[in-house]
Amino acid sequence: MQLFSKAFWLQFSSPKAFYPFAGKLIPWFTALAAVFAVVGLYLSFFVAPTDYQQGESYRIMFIHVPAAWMSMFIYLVMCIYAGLGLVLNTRLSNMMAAALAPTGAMFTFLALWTGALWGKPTWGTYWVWDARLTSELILLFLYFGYIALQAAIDDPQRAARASGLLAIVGVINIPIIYFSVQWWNTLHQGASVTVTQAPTMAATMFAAMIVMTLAFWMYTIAVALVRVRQLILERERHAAWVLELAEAEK
Amino acid sequence: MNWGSFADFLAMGGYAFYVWGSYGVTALFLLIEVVLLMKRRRTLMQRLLRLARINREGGYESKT
Amino acid sequence: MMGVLRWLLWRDLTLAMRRKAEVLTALFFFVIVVSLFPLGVGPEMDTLSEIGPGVLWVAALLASMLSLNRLFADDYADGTLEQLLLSSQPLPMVVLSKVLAHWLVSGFPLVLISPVLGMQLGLDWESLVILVVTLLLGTPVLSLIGAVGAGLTLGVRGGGVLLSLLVLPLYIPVLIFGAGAVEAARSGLGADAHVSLLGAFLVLALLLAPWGGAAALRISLD
Amino acid sequence: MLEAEGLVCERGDRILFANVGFRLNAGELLHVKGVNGSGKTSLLRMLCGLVAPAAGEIRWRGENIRKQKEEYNRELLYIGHQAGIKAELTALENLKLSCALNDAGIDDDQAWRALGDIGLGGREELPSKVLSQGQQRRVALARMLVSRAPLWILDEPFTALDVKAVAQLEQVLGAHLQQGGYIVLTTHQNFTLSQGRLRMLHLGPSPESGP
Repeated sequence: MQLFSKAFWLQFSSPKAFYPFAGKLIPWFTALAAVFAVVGLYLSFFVAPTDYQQGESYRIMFIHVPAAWMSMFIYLVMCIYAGLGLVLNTRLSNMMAAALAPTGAMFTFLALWTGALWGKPTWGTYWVWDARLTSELILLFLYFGYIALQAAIDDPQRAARASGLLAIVGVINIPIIYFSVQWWNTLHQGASVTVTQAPTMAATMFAAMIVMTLAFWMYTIAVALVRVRQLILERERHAAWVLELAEAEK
Repeated sequence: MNWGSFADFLAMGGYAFYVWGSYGVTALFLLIEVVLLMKRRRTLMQRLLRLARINREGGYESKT
Repeated sequence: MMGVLRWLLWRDLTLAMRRKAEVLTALFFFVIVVSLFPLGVGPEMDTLSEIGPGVLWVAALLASMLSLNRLFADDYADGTLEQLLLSSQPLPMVVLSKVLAHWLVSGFPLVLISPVLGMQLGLDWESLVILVVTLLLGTPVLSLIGAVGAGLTLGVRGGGVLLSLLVLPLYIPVLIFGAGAVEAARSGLGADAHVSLLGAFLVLALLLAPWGGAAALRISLD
Repeated sequence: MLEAEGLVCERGDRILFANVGFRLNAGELLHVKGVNGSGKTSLLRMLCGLVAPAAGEIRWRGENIRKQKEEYNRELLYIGHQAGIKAELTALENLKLSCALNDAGIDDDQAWRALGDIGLGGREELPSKVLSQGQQRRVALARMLVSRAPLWILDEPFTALDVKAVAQLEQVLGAHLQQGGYIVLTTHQNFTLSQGRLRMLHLGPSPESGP
């Protein structure tokens, strides 16, 4: 079985081998993302019934919750890649970490945005200092820090390692931050409402949320692969194969 | 089926601004990201082609 | 081994004394920021004592960050940082002693002056004790976390602003429990849990941050 | 013995040098040559363990320096581009400090003597910021007079020195080699060695084939 041999997987750890491999994967993930999105949107708007308390506004949940999940999940995956890059000193994992960051930051922002739009009709205010929203905001700051540090350092190798270390410091801190914010929130109970407490969730609602999450996830993989291919070309631009490839693709 | 008519669907039970505001902005952001990536790829390719041309003509990059 | 670290500590403290201005900057900044709040919020003692713990802690946070980008930058510029990396001591220990020096110069004075400012903001006696205790436990954590950020932003353009972007989110737990403890004391609830958690943060930071700082320095000097 | 094998240095996204190797025995001096930007300083920093090579390895007494860390640092004296001198400290304090940081503390007597020998007599207790550039450089070089480290790595040690100081430095280098020391240095200046063996290492494109 080719799939289980180590050599089969190792060959893709070099940017040169990974580039065409990623190119083959991108259409598949794009297609999957589209299919999941269509199914997910259908479930969210046409199958899931109207909520008797919140009316139609609760449908925001079908993108808010997946976006929030993605924002955390992407940060975690980014840290795993950054850790691999630091320990094994593999360029490709550093590039993967860098490729995921902008999309992760985008989902974090979207989680905040949709959370605010959901909060207004539900609690009458766009922003509440709820534990989850606050943690999400801090997560956005962590993403900004990561991207800013990477952008500020000229040497790509150093940028990758420095921001990788930062991501790991961040991931160690996230549980502590989350726990602190929870504590802080329970202390100041008066000002808070729990935001993502879903109404007793029907199976269809849960299914819609899962399918939408899958759509976002496939989208993220496709976009990250496109971006990592660009990073490979940029950083290896002195290699002969990159230039040949550029001329061939013209 | 939740909606009697297309207008019903658009109205979202009176929450159109919030629901479509969420979905619309999400779609917009995903779209912007894709467009930016495509643009970046175009400029990158142009730069690589320029580099390749310089190399072929034995320019300053050829020694490295 | 202690010999080397003692020398390093002596050096950093001597340098700080000979550059007096820097020691006083953090302190004055702390005093001024806290004094601005009554001017902005109004002189009612009730309001002031309510926001007092938060104000004091946020000001302490910003003040200790003020000199953070100088933690390694001077040594980096004149080449002594390379010598420190090549010293016969484990680098995390070197980082730890530099952090200790930084805290003695920019964190400890804040702890000493904080009761005076606390009184100005109408905190009672018990809250003042808790304020000093939490600052004593919390400000070293700030310096320790800051060391990692300072190491990462070494020699980077716009390093100072970038540093605050990196480090401030990581300061949040300390802020929450530091200000929370004083707040709890003020409203008559016990602050024990807060204080012991801050202690736990300090232990954790002492265990991890020197290694993080050392790794950051190695990356930045590579 | 200091050995290097197959060293590759990457800076940014370009390769500065590749496949650099040498072997340095006791009593030998390695003169690293190359045009500006050919990676001389990077090579020296690599030999110190400050920069990780992209490929290849460096061995000191037969073992990779990555594995020795602090033990290696103790046997190493590195004087870089920047002198590593604190402007606010006096020459005396600077010298004692830099020795102490390497676990090779010296007493006042030794420090005074070394500073006198290197031509800083009478300026020992002035803050270093009032010293001229050449004098600051000498404070750094005074470490060589009191150093017990066998391996010296010196980046442009002759810069900013006057003729007399250069002659003195040459003598110090020779004496170190005679005692079985190892030296790696870069310089654009010509210098003569009274003792020891001189080896050359060219980095980057060799002078004949053009830039």
